[in-house]
Amino acid sequence: MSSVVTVEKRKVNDYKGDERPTWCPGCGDFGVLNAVFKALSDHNFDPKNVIIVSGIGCSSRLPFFTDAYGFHTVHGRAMPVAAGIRAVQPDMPVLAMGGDGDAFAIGVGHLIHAIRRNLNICYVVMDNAVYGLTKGQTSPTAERGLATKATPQGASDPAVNPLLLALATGCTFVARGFSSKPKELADLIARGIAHEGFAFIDTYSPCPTFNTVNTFKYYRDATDDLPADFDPTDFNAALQYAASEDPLYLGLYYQAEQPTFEDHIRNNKPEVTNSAMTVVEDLFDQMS
Amino acid sequence: MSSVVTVEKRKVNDYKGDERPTWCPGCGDFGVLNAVFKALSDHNFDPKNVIIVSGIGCSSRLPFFTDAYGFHTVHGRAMPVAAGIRAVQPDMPVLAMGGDGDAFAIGVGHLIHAIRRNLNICYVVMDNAVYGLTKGQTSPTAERGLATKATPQGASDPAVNPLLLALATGCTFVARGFSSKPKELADLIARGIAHEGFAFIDTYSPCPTFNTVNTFKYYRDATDDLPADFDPTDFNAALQYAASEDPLYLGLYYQAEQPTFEDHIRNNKPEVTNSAMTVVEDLFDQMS
Amino acid sequence: MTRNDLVIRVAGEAGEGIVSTGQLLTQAALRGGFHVLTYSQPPSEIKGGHAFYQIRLSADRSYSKGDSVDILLAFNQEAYDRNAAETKDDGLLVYDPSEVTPSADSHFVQVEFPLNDIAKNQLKFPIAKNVVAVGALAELFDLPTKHLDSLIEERWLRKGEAVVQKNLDALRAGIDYVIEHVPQRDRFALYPEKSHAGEIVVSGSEAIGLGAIAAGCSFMAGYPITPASDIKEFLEIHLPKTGGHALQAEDELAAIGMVLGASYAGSKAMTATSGPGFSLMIEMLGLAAMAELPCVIVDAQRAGPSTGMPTRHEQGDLYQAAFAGHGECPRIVLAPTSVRDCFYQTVNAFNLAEKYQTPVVLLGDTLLNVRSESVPRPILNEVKVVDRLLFSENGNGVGNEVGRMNGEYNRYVLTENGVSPMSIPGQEGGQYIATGLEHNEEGLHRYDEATHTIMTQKRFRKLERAAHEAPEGDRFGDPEAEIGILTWGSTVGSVIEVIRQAEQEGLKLDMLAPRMLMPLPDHEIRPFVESKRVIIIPEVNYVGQFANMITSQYPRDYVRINIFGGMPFRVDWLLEKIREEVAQYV
Amino acid sequence: MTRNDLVIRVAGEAGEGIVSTGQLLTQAALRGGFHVLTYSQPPSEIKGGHAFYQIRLSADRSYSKGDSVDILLAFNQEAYDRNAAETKDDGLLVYDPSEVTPSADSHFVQVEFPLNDIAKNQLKFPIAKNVVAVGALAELFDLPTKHLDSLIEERWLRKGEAVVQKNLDALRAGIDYVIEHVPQRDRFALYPEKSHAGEIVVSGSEAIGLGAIAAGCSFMAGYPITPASDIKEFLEIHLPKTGGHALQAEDELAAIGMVLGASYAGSKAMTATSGPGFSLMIEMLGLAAMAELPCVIVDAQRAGPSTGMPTRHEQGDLYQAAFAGHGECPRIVLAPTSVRDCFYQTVNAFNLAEKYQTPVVLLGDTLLNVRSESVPRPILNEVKVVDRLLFSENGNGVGNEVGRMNGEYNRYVLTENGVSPMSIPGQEGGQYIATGLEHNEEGLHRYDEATHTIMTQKRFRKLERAAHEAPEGDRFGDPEAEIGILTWGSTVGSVIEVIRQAEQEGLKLDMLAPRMLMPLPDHEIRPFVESKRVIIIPEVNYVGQFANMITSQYPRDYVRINIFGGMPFRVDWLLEKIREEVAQYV
Ligand SMILES: Cc1ncc(C[n+]2csc(CCOP(=O)(O)OP(=O)(O)O)c2C)c(N)n1
Ligand SMILES: Cc1ncc(C[n+]2csc(CCOP(=O)(O)OP(=O)(O)O)c2C)c(N)n1
Ligand code: SF4
Ligand code: SF4
Ligand SMILES: [Mg+2]
Ligand SMILES: [Mg+2]
Repeated sequence: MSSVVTVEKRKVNDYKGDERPTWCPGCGDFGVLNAVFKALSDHNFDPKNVIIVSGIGCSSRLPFFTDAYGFHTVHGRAMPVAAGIRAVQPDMPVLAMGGDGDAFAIGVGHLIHAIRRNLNICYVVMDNAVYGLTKGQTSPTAERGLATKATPQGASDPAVNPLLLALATGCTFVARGFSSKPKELADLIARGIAHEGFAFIDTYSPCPTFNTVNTFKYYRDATDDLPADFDPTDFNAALQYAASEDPLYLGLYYQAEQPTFEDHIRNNKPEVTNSAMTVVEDLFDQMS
Repeated sequence: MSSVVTVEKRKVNDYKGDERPTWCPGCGDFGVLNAVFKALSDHNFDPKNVIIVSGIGCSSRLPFFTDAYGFHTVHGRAMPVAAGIRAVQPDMPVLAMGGDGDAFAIGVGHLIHAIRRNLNICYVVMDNAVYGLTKGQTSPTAERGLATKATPQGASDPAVNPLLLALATGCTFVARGFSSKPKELADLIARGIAHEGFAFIDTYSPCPTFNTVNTFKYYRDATDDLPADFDPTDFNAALQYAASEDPLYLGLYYQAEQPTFEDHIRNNKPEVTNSAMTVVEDLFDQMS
Repeated sequence: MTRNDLVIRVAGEAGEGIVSTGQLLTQAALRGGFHVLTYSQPPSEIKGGHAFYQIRLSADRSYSKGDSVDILLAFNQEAYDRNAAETKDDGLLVYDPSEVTPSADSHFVQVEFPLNDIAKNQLKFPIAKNVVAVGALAELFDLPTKHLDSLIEERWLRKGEAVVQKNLDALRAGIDYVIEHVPQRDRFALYPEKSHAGEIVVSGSEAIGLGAIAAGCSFMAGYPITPASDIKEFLEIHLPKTGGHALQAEDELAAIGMVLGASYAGSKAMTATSGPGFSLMIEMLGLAAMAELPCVIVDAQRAGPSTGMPTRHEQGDLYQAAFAGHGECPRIVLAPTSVRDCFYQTVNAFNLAEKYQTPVVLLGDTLLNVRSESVPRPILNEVKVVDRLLFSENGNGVGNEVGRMNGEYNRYVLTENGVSPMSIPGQEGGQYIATGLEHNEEGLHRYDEATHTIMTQKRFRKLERAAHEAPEGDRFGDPEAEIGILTWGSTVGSVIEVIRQAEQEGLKLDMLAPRMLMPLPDHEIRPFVESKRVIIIPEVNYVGQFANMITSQYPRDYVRINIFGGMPFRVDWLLEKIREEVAQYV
Repeated sequence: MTRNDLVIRVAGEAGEGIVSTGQLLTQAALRGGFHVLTYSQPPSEIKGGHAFYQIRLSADRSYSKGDSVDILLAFNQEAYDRNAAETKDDGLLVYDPSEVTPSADSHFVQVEFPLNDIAKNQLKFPIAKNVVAVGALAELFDLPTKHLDSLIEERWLRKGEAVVQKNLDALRAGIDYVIEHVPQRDRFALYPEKSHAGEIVVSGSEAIGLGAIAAGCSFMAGYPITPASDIKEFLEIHLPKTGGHALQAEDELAAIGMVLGASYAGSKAMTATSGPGFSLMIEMLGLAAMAELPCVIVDAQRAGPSTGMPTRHEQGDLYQAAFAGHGECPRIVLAPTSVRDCFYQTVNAFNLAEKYQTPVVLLGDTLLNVRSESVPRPILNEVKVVDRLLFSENGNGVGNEVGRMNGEYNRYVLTENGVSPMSIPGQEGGQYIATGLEHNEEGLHRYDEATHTIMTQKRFRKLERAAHEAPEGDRFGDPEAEIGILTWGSTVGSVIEVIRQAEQEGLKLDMLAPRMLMPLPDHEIRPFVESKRVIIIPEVNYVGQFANMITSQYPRDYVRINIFGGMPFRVDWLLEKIREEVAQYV
C-alpha cells in the first residue's frame, strides 16, 4: 500500500502509541506488549501497514497502546474480523491479540475455523487462566479446582489444552511463549508473523491481581524450553510434547506449509477482472 | 422418575413416533434412526425416560420420529441445551443428534465445552459433509474442493477431523460409525449411552440428494474396521488412527474414565439441602 | 375474447421437474413480450412432498402473484386436491388421467392430458414429460413457439443435437395434443399489449446480488439460510469477476464479524441472512454502529419466531431491524417494495452505509427474495454510487474541511452532519483503533459524561441527516384520495393491485410506502398522514410493527389490517377488508 | 442544628481500601438506625485509577444517590480534584495534608487529617489508615461507636484478639482526632427519626439473587459481564444450598441454551447478563417464546451501544428487551424501580414465566445492580410463588380441564388463556418435542396458514392475560395533580425525590412507573394518561424508548426529558427541567 521507502530501521519506540497501558502494575501483558514492539521492529514494518485485531479483555486493550491500525472488536470475535480484513487486504500483516477467555471460551469456535482456513495471521493469546477484566473468574485454561476471588468454589472443569486443540485442528504454526521471556517471545512472534498461514502462540501472561496461583514464579518453575534438537516438523512429536503437563514446554512445537486462506482467495479470482458495471451488464444479458 | 416396572423387553417399534420420517428416500439418516431405536431397546429404556436433543438440519429432525421426549433446538445449540437438561435431570439418559454443520460449523465451540465438561450424554453426529436442509452447501467435514449444487466452486477449506478434535479436547469416548452398518452403529450408540461421560460418535450418513461424492459406496470403499486387537485405552494410538485418511476407521477409538459434569454438580451440593425460604432467611440474617 | 392476465400453476411432487417446467415457461413468456411474475411454494418436507410453481403472465405489469389460478396443471392427485380450491371455477384443469381423478362436482374446464403416456409410449422419452407439458401450456395461452424452440436449443445444446431434437419433439407433441383436444382454448389466449421483451427475469435475491455488485461491494460473507442463501451463492460465483470475494462463514456471528473486518480494511461489505441468523448478528450490529463502520445486512424475512416456518412469508422482522441492539444503537433500515426495487435499494443501502458510516439493514422477505419477475433492465449509468469519505493526508477529508485537526488525524472528529472522514489501513497518519467502547474524537476510549453525550448525539445526527436523503417512497393511486394506505415492503404489490381494482369500482385510494423505515422520513410521512382522513396500515404480522412505529412518531388513529398465516395478502380479500373499514368512516 | 440526610464520599486510588472503608461505614450506619444508600464508581482503568464510594445516610428513606456531597474524604490529590466540584460549597472536606493541597479559593469547611501520620507513626499500623478514617467520619455524623466496635470485632475476630484491638485503637484514634480538631462538627450530626435498624443491606444484584431463590429457581447459567456477574457469583455460592446449581457457561449463547434445557427438564431457570450478552441471547429468546418455555433473563443495563461504557449507567436496553427477536416473538418485560423492588420483581418474573410459559426479561441497570441500600426485610411468607401447570395423567391439567385430548397429551392444546399444561420428562404419556418450528397442538411441525394464525394468536393471548396481572406500578405523589410523570426502572428514585421537593415548593406532581413494560398494562396506564393535563417522561437514553412505546399505544403529546451521559438524573436538575417544561403549559 505504502510508497514510502524506509531506509533506517525502526526502533521499538516507533510502535508505541500515545496512550499509556492501563494494566495493573505487574501484569504479564506489559511483557507481551514489549515483545510485540520488538517483533514489529525486527520486521521493520511501517506502523501504518500493520493491523492489530483484538477481542475484549484486559489483554485485548493492547492495540490502544500501539501506533498501528487496530480493531478492538467484541468479546470472542477477533478471528472473523481478522479474516475479513485479510480477505480484502491480503498483503498487510495482521496480528491478533487477546485473552484466554476471549480465545477459548466465547471465541473457540471461530478459532477453530480460522485455523482450518489457515488464515495468514499471527494470533497471540495472553493466557492468565482468568477473566481479568471482569475481575477474576476462572477461564477455560484454569486447572480444575483453581479458586479465585470471583470463583471461590474453584474451577469446575478441567483446563483445555490450547496447543493440542490447535494441532488437532490443523494449525500450521503452534507455539507457546511466556511473558517473562520477552526475547524468546519476541522471536516467536516475529517468526509467527513471517509464517505463511495461521500462527498460534499461546502465551503465559500472569494476572497478579486475580490469579494468585499461576504467578510468574509458578510458570518459571513449571516451564522448560523444548529440547534444542526438537523437530518442529514432526507432528506426532508435537502432539506428545503438547500433551505434557510437567514440564510445560516453551517454544515452537510445530510448523508446516499449507495453502492459506489468502491463497484461496487469490486463486478464486479470474486472471482478468472486470469493472462492476461490466459484470452486471453481462449478467443482465444472461437474464434476458 | 417413573414407578412403572417393565417386565418385558421393549422392541424397536416401541420407540417409533407417530410422525413418519420426512427424509429423502435413500438418506443415510434412516439407518441412524434405526440404530438409535435398536440401542434404546438394548437398554430397554422406557421412552418416557429418554430425552433426545438436536439442533437444526435434516438430521436434527430425528427426535420427531421417536416416541421419546425431545428438544429440537436451534442451529448449533444442542450441546448447551443438553447440559441444562442434565444439570437438572442427571439420571435421565440424554441422546444428542444432529448434523455436521450443526456440530462443527456453528456449534463447534459448544461441542468443545461439552466435551471439556465431560457431560454425560451420547452425541451422534450424522455426517454427510453437506448442509442437507439448506440444499447442499458444503460443510466443515467436506474435503477441500468438494463441489455440490449449492457450492459449485468447491469447498474452499480442508475438512475438520472430528475425531482428532474430540481427542484433543479430552473427550472420554470417541467413536466413528456408519449408517449402513446399523448393527455396529447400534452397538456403538448403546455403549455410548452406557458410558459415564461424553460419548462422541461421528457417523457417516450420506446425503444422496446433495452429496454425489460421499455416497454409501464411497464410504464402504474408504472405511475399514479398527483392528480387532485395537486398544481403546491407548490415547496415542487413538490419535494416530484418528489421523488416518486411508482407510477411515470405524469403531471405538478411545474410552476413559473421568469425573463428569454431573459428578461435579452432585459434589457441589451440601449433604443436607434446605428449603428455598430457609436459605433466603439465613442470608437475610447475614445481611442485617 | 382476449385476456391480458393469466395465472398458471404447475403442481406435483417436489423434485419431479416442477421448477424446471415453470422456469422454461417463464422465460418463453418473457421472450414473447409478456410480463411474468412467479410464485412458488417449496415443500415442507426435505424432498418429495407437494410443491408448486406459479407463473402470472400479463400484458401490463402485474404486482402480485394473483389471487387465484386460471390454469392448473396437476401432475398427481395430491396436487389436484391441494390446489383445486385456489383454482377459479371457470378455470382450466389440465391433468394426466393416469394420475389424477378430479372430483365429480368440479366446475373446471377439464382437459385430460395423458402426459406419461405421450412421454413414455409415444416419445419413448419418459423424462420429457415436463417439456410435453410446457408445449401444452404454451399452446393454451398462444405463445409463439419460436421462443420455446430457441430456449430448448440453448438449454440442451451442450448435450448434443439429438437431445435437442428429442425435446423439440416433446414440445411439439404437447402443442399438437392441445390443438387437437382443447377446442375452446382461445379463452386462455393472451395478447401482450406492451412489450416486456427487453426486460430481464430476476429473483429478488438475484436483484440484491446485482445491486451489491453495481454498488461496488467487494466482500460478502454469509451462512446458508432459507430464503437468503441464494444471495451468497450468487455472489460467490459472480463477485470474484470484479476482483471481490464472497464466502461461507462458520456461522452468522462470523459472517458479520468478517464483514466488519472487511469494512474496516476499506471494502464495501455485506452479509445476507434470515431471521435466526439476523438475531445472532445483533451484538455486532452495535459494534458497527459504535465504531461507525459502513456495512449492509440483508435480512430476508421468513415466518417466525425462532425457526418458525422457513419457507413461509412474513413481515415480522421490522421491530428487530429497527430496534434490536442493546444501548442506543443507530442504524438505517430500508425495505424494497418489489423485485425490481431490490436492485435499487441495495445500491441505496451501500450508498447510505458509506455516506453515513453506519450499518444498513435491507429487509427482503420470502415473497420478494424467492420470486422471479420480469423487470425493466436497470440503466446502469444512471445508477449513482457513493464512495467512502476518506481523510486526506494534506489536512482535509475529501471535499471536506475536516479530518485532520492540528496535524493529527481524528477518526471521530465532530462535524456538523456527524460524519467524520475515515482512513484505510496503510494510509499514512490514519492509524486509529476501531472500538465498541465509547471513545473521544481520536478514537480513544473515554467514559466521561460529556464524551458519551456528544458522541451519542453525533451518531444520531447522522441518522437525522440520512432521513432527508431517504430514497423516495413508493407512491401509487390518487394523491387527492381521502383514504390513504401506508404500507411497506412486499405488501406494496398487493396494495397496488387493490388500488387499481378499487379505482375501477369507484373507490379512490392513495398509497405511500416509505422505503426507509428507520429513521422514518418525516418529509414524506407527515404530509401524507396529515392530509388523509382515514389511513389504513396493512402488514403481514401480528402486532402491527409498522403501525406501532408510525403511531409513536405520528400519533393519530390508524386502521390496522394484519394477517399472519405465512402467506401474502390476497388482493380480493384485502380490498374487501378495506371496503369494510372505510364503510365505518362514512 | 440537626440534619437527617448526609452524603459522604470516600475517594482515592482504586484498590486503596476505598470500598472497604465505605462498606464498614455503611453497615455501622445501618445498625445505628439510619437508612443507607450507596453509590460507587469503579475506575475505568483495570486497577488503580480514581474510584469513589459514596454513602447517603438519612433518617427517612432516601431514593437517589444524592446530588451533591456533604462530606468528602479525599485520600489523594486526584480524588480532591475530581470530586471537589460535586461537593457542596458549605460541605466538609477531610483530607490528609501530606497527600492533598486544596485549592486556594475553596469554600469548604476543611479538616486537615494526618491519616498517614496517625496510622504510621502514632499507631505503627499503616494499613489501618482506612479504619482511622472510618472513626473520624463516624464521629462527624455522630454515630454511636458501639456499632463500629462490634463490626470491627466481627470482621477481624478470625485474625485474633490482637488484630481486633489494633483496629479498635485505630478507630478510636480517628474519633479522638475529630473530637479534638473539628469544633463545628454538630452541623453534620444526624439523628435518625425512624429506625431502619431491622433492615438488611443488599445490592440490587443480591436482591435479584435472593428473589430467584425465593421464587424457587433451581438453575442458573451465566457468563461474566459487568454489572451482572455478581448475580451469577451470588447464586453459584447460594443456590446449591437448596439443591440447585449455578454455573459459568462458555458464553451467553450457551448460558441461555442451558437455561432452556433446564426449563424443559422441569426447572425454574434463569440467566443474568448485560447488553452485549443479552444481544447474543436474542435468537434463543425466540426459541423460548416459540417452544413456550418459562425462563427469566436478567439484563443489567449499562451504557451502550456495543461494549460502550461497562461501568456506566443507562436505560438503553428497553427497545431490545421489548422488540428484539425476529418474527413475532412474545415476551414479558419487567423493570424493578428500586433495590428492594429487585427482590419482588424477580419473584414476579419467575411467577409470570411459569404461569404464562414465556420468557421474562428483567431490566436492571448499573445504578440498581451495583448499589447497596438498606431495605425492609421482605416477609417471606407473604411471598407468593407460582409453580408450573402440569398436565395430569388422568386426563387433566392441574386445576384445568384440558391437557389431554381424547386420551392423547397435546402439549400445545388451545385454551382460552393460551396456556397449555406442560409435561416434564419422565412423566408418563407426556412425551413431546419442544421445537422452534411452528407446530400444531401436538407439537408437530406444521406450516399451514391456519396453524400459524391460530398458534400466533395463542402465544399472544397469553401476553394479553399477563398484562392484567401485571405487578402494580410504582405510584408516588399527588393523585390529583394535573402534571403526571411517567417513568420506569431506576429513574423512579430520582423522580420520587423530585416530587417530594417539588411538593415542598408548592408544585404538585404525580408519578406512575409501570413495572411491566411489555405488554403495557392498559388498566394502569390509560387512566393515568387520560387524566393528566401534562405528562412528562424522563428516562436515561437518547431516543426516548419508553416515550415512544407509550406514544405508540397511547397517542397524545408527551414531554420527553432525556439524558445520556452515563449517569443517573440529578434531582435538582430534573426538578428544574420539569419546572421549565411545566411553565410552557401554564
Ligand atoms: C458478549 C460479552 N460477554 C461478556 C463480556 C464481559 N467480558 C469482558 S472481558 C471478559 C473476559 C476477559 O477474559 P480474557 O479474555 O481472558 O482477558 P483478560 O482480561 O484475562 O486479559 C468478559 C467475559 C463482554 N464484554 N461481552
Ligand atoms: C442460526 C441459523 N442459521 C442458519 C440456519 C439454516 N440452516 C438450517 S439447517 C442448516 C445446516 C444443516 O446442515 P447439517 O447440520 O449438516 O444437517 P443436515 O441437514 O446435513 O443433516 C442451516 C445452515 C438456521 N436454521 N439457523
Ligand atoms: S486484572 Fe490481571 S490481566 Fe487485567 S490488567 Fe490487571 S493484572 Fe493484568
Ligand atoms: S437432503 Fe440429504 S440429508 Fe437431507 S433428507 Fe435428503 S438425503 Fe437426507
Ligand atoms: Mg485471561
Ligand atoms: Mg450435514
